[in-house]
Amino acid sequence: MMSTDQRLAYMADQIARNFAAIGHDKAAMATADHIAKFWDPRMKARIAGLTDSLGPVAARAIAILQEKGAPPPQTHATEYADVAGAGHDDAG
Amino acid sequence: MGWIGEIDLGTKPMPVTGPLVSLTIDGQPVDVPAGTSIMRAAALMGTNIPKLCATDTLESFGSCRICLVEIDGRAGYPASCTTPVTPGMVVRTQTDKLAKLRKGVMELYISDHPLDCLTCSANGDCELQDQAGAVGLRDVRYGYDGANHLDAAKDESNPYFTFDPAKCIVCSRCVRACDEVQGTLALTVDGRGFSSHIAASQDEDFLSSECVSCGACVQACPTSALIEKEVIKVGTPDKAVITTCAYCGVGCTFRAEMRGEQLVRMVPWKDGKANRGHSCVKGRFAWGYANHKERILNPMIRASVHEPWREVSWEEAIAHTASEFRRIQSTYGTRAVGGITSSRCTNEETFLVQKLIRQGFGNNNVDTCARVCHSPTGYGLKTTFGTSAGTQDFDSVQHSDVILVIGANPTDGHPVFASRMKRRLRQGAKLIVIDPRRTDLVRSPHIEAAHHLSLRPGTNVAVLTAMAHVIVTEGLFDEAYIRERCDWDEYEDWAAFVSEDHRSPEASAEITGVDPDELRKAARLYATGGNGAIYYGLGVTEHSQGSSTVMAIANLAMATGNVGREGVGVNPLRGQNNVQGACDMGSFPHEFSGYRHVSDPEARAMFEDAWGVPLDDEPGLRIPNMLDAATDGAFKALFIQGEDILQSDPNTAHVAAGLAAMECVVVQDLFLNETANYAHVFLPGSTFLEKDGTFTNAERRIQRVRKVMSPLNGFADWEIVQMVAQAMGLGWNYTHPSEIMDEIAALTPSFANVHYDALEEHGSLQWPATAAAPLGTPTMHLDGFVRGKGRFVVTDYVATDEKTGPRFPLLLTTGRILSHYNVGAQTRRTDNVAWHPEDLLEIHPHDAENRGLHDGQWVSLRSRAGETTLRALVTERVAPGVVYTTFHHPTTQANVITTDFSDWATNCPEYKVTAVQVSPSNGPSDWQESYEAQAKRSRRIEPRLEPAE
Amino acid sequence: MIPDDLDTIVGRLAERFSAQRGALLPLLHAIQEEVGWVPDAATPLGARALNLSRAEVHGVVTFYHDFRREPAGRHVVKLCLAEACKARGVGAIEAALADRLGVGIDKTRADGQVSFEAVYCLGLCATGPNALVDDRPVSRLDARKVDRIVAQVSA
Amino acid sequence: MTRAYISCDMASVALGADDIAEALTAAGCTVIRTGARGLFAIEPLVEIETTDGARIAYGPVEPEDVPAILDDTHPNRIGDLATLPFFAKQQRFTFARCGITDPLSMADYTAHDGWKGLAAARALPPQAVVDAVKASGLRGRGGAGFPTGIKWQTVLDAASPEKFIVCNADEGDSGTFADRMLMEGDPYCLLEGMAIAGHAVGASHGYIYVRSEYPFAIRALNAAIERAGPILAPFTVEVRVGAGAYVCGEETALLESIEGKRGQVRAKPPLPAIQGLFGQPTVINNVLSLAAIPFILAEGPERYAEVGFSRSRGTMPVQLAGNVKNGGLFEIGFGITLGELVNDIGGGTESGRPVRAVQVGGPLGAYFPPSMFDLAFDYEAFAAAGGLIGHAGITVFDDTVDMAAMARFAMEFCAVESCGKCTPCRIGSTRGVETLDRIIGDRIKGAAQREQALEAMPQMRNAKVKHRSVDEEIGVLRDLCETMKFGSLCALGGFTPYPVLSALDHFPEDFGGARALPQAAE
Repeated sequence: MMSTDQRLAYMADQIARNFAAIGHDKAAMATADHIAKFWDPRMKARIAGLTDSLGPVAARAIAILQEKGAPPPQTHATEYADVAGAGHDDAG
Repeated sequence: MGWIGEIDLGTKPMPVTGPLVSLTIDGQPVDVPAGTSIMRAAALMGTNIPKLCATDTLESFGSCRICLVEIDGRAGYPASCTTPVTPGMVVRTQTDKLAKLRKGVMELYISDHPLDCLTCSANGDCELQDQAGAVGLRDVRYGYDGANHLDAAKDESNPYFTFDPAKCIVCSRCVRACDEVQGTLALTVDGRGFSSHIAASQDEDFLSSECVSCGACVQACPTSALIEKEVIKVGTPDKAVITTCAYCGVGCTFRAEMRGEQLVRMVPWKDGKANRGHSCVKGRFAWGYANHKERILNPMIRASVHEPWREVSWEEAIAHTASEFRRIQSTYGTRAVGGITSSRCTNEETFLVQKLIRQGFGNNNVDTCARVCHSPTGYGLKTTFGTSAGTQDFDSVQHSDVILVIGANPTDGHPVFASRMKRRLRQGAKLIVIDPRRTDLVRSPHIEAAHHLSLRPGTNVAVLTAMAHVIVTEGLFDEAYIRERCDWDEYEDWAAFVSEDHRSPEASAEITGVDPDELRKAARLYATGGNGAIYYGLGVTEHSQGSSTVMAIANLAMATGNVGREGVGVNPLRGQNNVQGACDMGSFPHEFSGYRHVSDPEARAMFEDAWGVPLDDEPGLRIPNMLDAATDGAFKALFIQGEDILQSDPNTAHVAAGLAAMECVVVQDLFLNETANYAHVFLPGSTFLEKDGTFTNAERRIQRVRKVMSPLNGFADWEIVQMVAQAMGLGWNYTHPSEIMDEIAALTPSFANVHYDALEEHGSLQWPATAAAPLGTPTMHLDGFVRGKGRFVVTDYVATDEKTGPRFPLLLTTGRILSHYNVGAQTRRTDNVAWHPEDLLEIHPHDAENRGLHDGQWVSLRSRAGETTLRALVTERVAPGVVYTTFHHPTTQANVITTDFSDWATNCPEYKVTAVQVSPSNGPSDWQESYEAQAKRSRRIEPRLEPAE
Repeated sequence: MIPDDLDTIVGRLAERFSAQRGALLPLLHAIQEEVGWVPDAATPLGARALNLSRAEVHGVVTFYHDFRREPAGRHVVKLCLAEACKARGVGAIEAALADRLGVGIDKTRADGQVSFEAVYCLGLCATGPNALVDDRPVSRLDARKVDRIVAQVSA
Repeated sequence: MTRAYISCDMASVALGADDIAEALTAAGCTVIRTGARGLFAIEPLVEIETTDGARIAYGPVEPEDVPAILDDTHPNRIGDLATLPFFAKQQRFTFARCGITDPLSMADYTAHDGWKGLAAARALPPQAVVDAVKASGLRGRGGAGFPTGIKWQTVLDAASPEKFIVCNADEGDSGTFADRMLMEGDPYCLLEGMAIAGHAVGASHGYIYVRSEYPFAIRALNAAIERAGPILAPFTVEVRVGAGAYVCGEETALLESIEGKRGQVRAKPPLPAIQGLFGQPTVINNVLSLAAIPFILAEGPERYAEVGFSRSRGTMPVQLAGNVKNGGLFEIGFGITLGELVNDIGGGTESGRPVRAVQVGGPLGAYFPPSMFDLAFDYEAFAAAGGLIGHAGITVFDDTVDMAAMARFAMEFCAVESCGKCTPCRIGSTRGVETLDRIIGDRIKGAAQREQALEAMPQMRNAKVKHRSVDEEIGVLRDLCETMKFGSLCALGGFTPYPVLSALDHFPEDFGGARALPQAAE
């Protein structure tokens, strides 16, 4: 059973691994964008303290969040309908 | 028996309304589409020509011969059901000669039919009875002691309907329904001539035959030969309410036929746009759970999960719930509480639960069970198409030329849609199946997959990328389509990516275990075979690369121009009746209803104005994260409506630990489910038969659920949530679900035109239903992707970390069976257990042999996460090295085996890949025993002592 | 009576007709040819081989009178009872054979020695009464030929 | 080496032809097996070839007569068969080769104008071939009498990538054996006809649906298909064997049977010519219709059309059967009278007793008394007389026949062979047998007072309690016949009333009751 820290680190690395195909820098930005849009504040705070146990892309992503905050949407997934936008959805 | 109060026009409508033909029937002019039968033309002008073998859901057959008519200039007496109209035809439906012939035929029928109309279960609802009256039969001159079938034995093996051959007139409507509507062909006529009689399979009883108990034959039967047991018990129903089934994502519409408030039978509605008059065993018959004795009808609370439940009044339970949440928030902080919405409750109820959490609790800790099924669909399709709902409606399959089914077993999971798919396949469409198991679609009567790619579980992305490799490198992509509708630069990156040598079918064969030549043929067929439609299910989403697989699917569809018209598309077969609706209503922690992110100031402002409270702008916790936070002591209270995460979510031990660490778990459900073992408050819920509301099915169709009987527990679920909200000081005062839908429409753009009066008028609406598309959107992305260009996304195969090895050499994948639904809470409390009383472990003969296992033996199933025992079923349906089971029965604790691994983007659990070992067992595992003991202890109830006020 | 390798037999025979469309009747004929009759156990095997439902195959087996669902007698006498043979006196021949063979029409004798079956027309309508005795045609049946048949089927 | 010709036809073998062939071989002759000549009174028949190629016929003969045959002293010497009136009066267009050639010898077939029709057809565009068939006036020889040319035109006009030619060889009518004789005696003729049809309508594959009761024909056809393969190409043919269902002689039940299903009759439309076998446009013709085609293309439609009577053009191979002296196959142009066929050519009954009735057109055909023997053999004439030609089988009965029993057998046959789909036939045939049992029962036992227990119960106050007289039972039978005739889905139930009503009308005395007035069986 993974502890919460291990799970958060594993989640961040897993996201990074799946973005890896688009190149290191883009992958880091996409990972940062993903975490910003989908993680609860406490999880985001907690992962900040675990960068040394992360892979390069994930660690770079957390650094981006620390320094510049959430990046602009990197994929459709994190682009959201504006208040009156109809027809778009992110049905789970 | 057929439909009460519904007209039967006798023959099917013409598929495409061609030019109108005008003719004269009984002196009256009538105009009908070319090809329409005389019978239907007459029925449309109110003349009901006598008929028995004809019904408007089946092809005309021409066997009973009482629908004969006279036509000027034509010899003889043609049957009106099998004679199409021709211009200028002059028809007479009633002459002395016709009357005599009809009476002659009826005299023959009744010479071999019991004369017990008044005690017959179809009395008053029997077409033979009606027609005998219509033709004026007064005497059977053959007498009654000639050869007959009156002593034929009744077959009562099926729990839901009886087959009484003595009442059968051999019109074959049942045989034809099992062939044309359901596609199982389990019925035939046995023998010929006078001895012809209807038989299931090899003249055996229905239950042991090939019959899947869908009820189409019972519905088609004109007499009481095939009739629901409930009708035999209660009598014929006298009124009907149109409602929507609460089981799978197909969203079949039914006529709930009743006497007073007593439900007599559920009959599929001919005008239902998702099911077109068809049903499966669950929706049609398995509704008995609604008044099952195990239903909890009184609220209960307890201080600790180790104490028995204490029945209390509603006021006390509600007040206790509200105060507990307030107490815990003040002690542990606003974000220490949360809730889970149900994908089985109505849109209105789901909306209220997330409103209770956001407005009442002030945080975004809300999630739904879509998390564990189609959340990757949302992420994947949104990333590629810009929107993440299925692109087609179910009717679209009628226009498909190539159907690709990946990671889905529709004949079990979505049986009514599977029947419609089979009908198209039998018309000549080609089928490709990508699945580790030999599902029924791979080969079953009249159905055979052109290609079955039997891949190793967990290698979907590798297979789909290899197919992309073939399509790109062999120049089979639709360049014009891509340039017009997609982002060409992204396509070129993607094309280069998939074209690399090590992503060819040959190179990836070693990972996927799929024959490269077979894969190439499948790819070529999909790309060049005409309208290509992809249907997929949890076999795609419940992987560590679930989202990547969905994107890989979308890439294939875009590369071959298969999005944006009828007959094509990417279609998630959503598991539950309202999982689409639950997501639309904002059940995810990071967005409001209509998919606006909580961090979006404008969207948030709209909700804040409507609800009069500041709202949290940060995403909340997902279910696995709630459980982690609970074990860390930071998450203390959970409100769960209509969900059983202890049984349905992976890694049961982890879920149990999380729940045990909470101080107040509130469960709102019909029965004491497994999660209730760790609950402190139980609020009895209501079934779909006991409330008004709407469900949204897998094709985005919003359909009405209508109240059939008053709730046994006293309140509809939305009323209970309202009471909790009011107890927490939120000023809710909804009097009817339509008001909740009005609020949803006001706050959710894609639901702008969705109101109950619109639903009443159109029967159903497929969102987006906006000013631009007031009647809804059957097919999406018609003239281009809704949000700009389709995006190709590079999806690289990343092997799952769930590795097989010497300790765990086999791969377990899980799924569902026709007779049961999700965790079986409802279906286990119906007669459906007759088909599947226990979960079984399917194992290949080789794997069984070298473990000394034989069919039916108790085996131990172990993974890194835990161990359980169940019985083995030795079958070649699974490939060597792969084992399979279902999770319908809590005793098997199947999810104690599944691990923590999940989809990288949405945390959808990796149910489909678990490394396991199977060995002979010597009885239930320790976990099972300790679990049973705890569950038994926790289900004790102390009834209320004070007199009922 | 049912060969224990029935599944391999049906598999082999089905393979022979796999290229033919509507191969069920040829397959059932081939099974009856080799096994002597069409055991109920052959129905699921045939259904799986031709990808039909068991009900469909059962419906066909029970429709056609040629397909036997029980083993035939060691000898089979098929006597034509159609109009042309009736005009040439088959009634008397039927009575004689039934009496001498000790079995009624459309039945198999209890000891399994002979099956006595009606057939409607063998196409020998100018030389009746006619019969097929173990698939060999015999015409202008008379008392003498009845004796010969009874002797032949008693062996 | 003396060359001896003896038939291998199933009827000849049943009469001992094989033993004679063996004896001839033992006696040093070269024996050539041929089809049957078609006159069974003189079988077993042997023809010895003389030095100048003529053939001297001897029949009937026994194996032990071989020496007498070889030294030309046999008492049953006939000499040149052509001189026999039975053969001299015939116009053998379709059966010209049958009995003369070795059925499987390609050389024999070619030597007797074989493949001329196919070559002629293949030299013409499809429409021209169809026009020739139309011009010949050929009508369906199976019994329906539908103009073959028009049927082919419909299939030619139907656009489809795949079309079929189906030969209906389910000859199940009692009293008919022409199909069998042709398939066994001259199989290439049928195959040639089918290949021409394939060329004419654009079909590349053909099926011959042969009833399982014809084992000899099945063997002959399969052997012929194998040998004629190259010359038939690109047209291919396969034999499909029936399985004991008379109803599969009905064209749509036949298609269902080839498709591997229960032989249940389909409702029409769609017509098989538009949507037939496996849903594709299909030509379905009887053996004799297809076998007539080679002659029409080889000799020209006019030669065929000039023979015949009013709208029935060409020849019809009539089959004389039952209690008839000269039973066999007599191919003659339409128009000959029933009496000429039965008495002059058939020679009356074999029993020597007077002819009392003849059934024309198999078990679904009407019975005719001698008083109607002036009827011309023509589709329309027979229809007008309340009967039908069918497959041109004539079954002769002498005065020992019990027409009520024959009427009962007509219902019994329908009950045994009914496909069970439509109510008038499925239930009607069984009720017909029961009603006739009561009529025959009353006739023999006298009008016993028969009270049915159920009908006598007070609850059944609407049911007639008192026993019905024979005339009333006959009234019920006539009503049933009307229901079956106009209500049934196909000719099995639809035509069963022909024998029943004709027996009732022409032979009322056999049914007891007051002499029923002959009603036109409309």
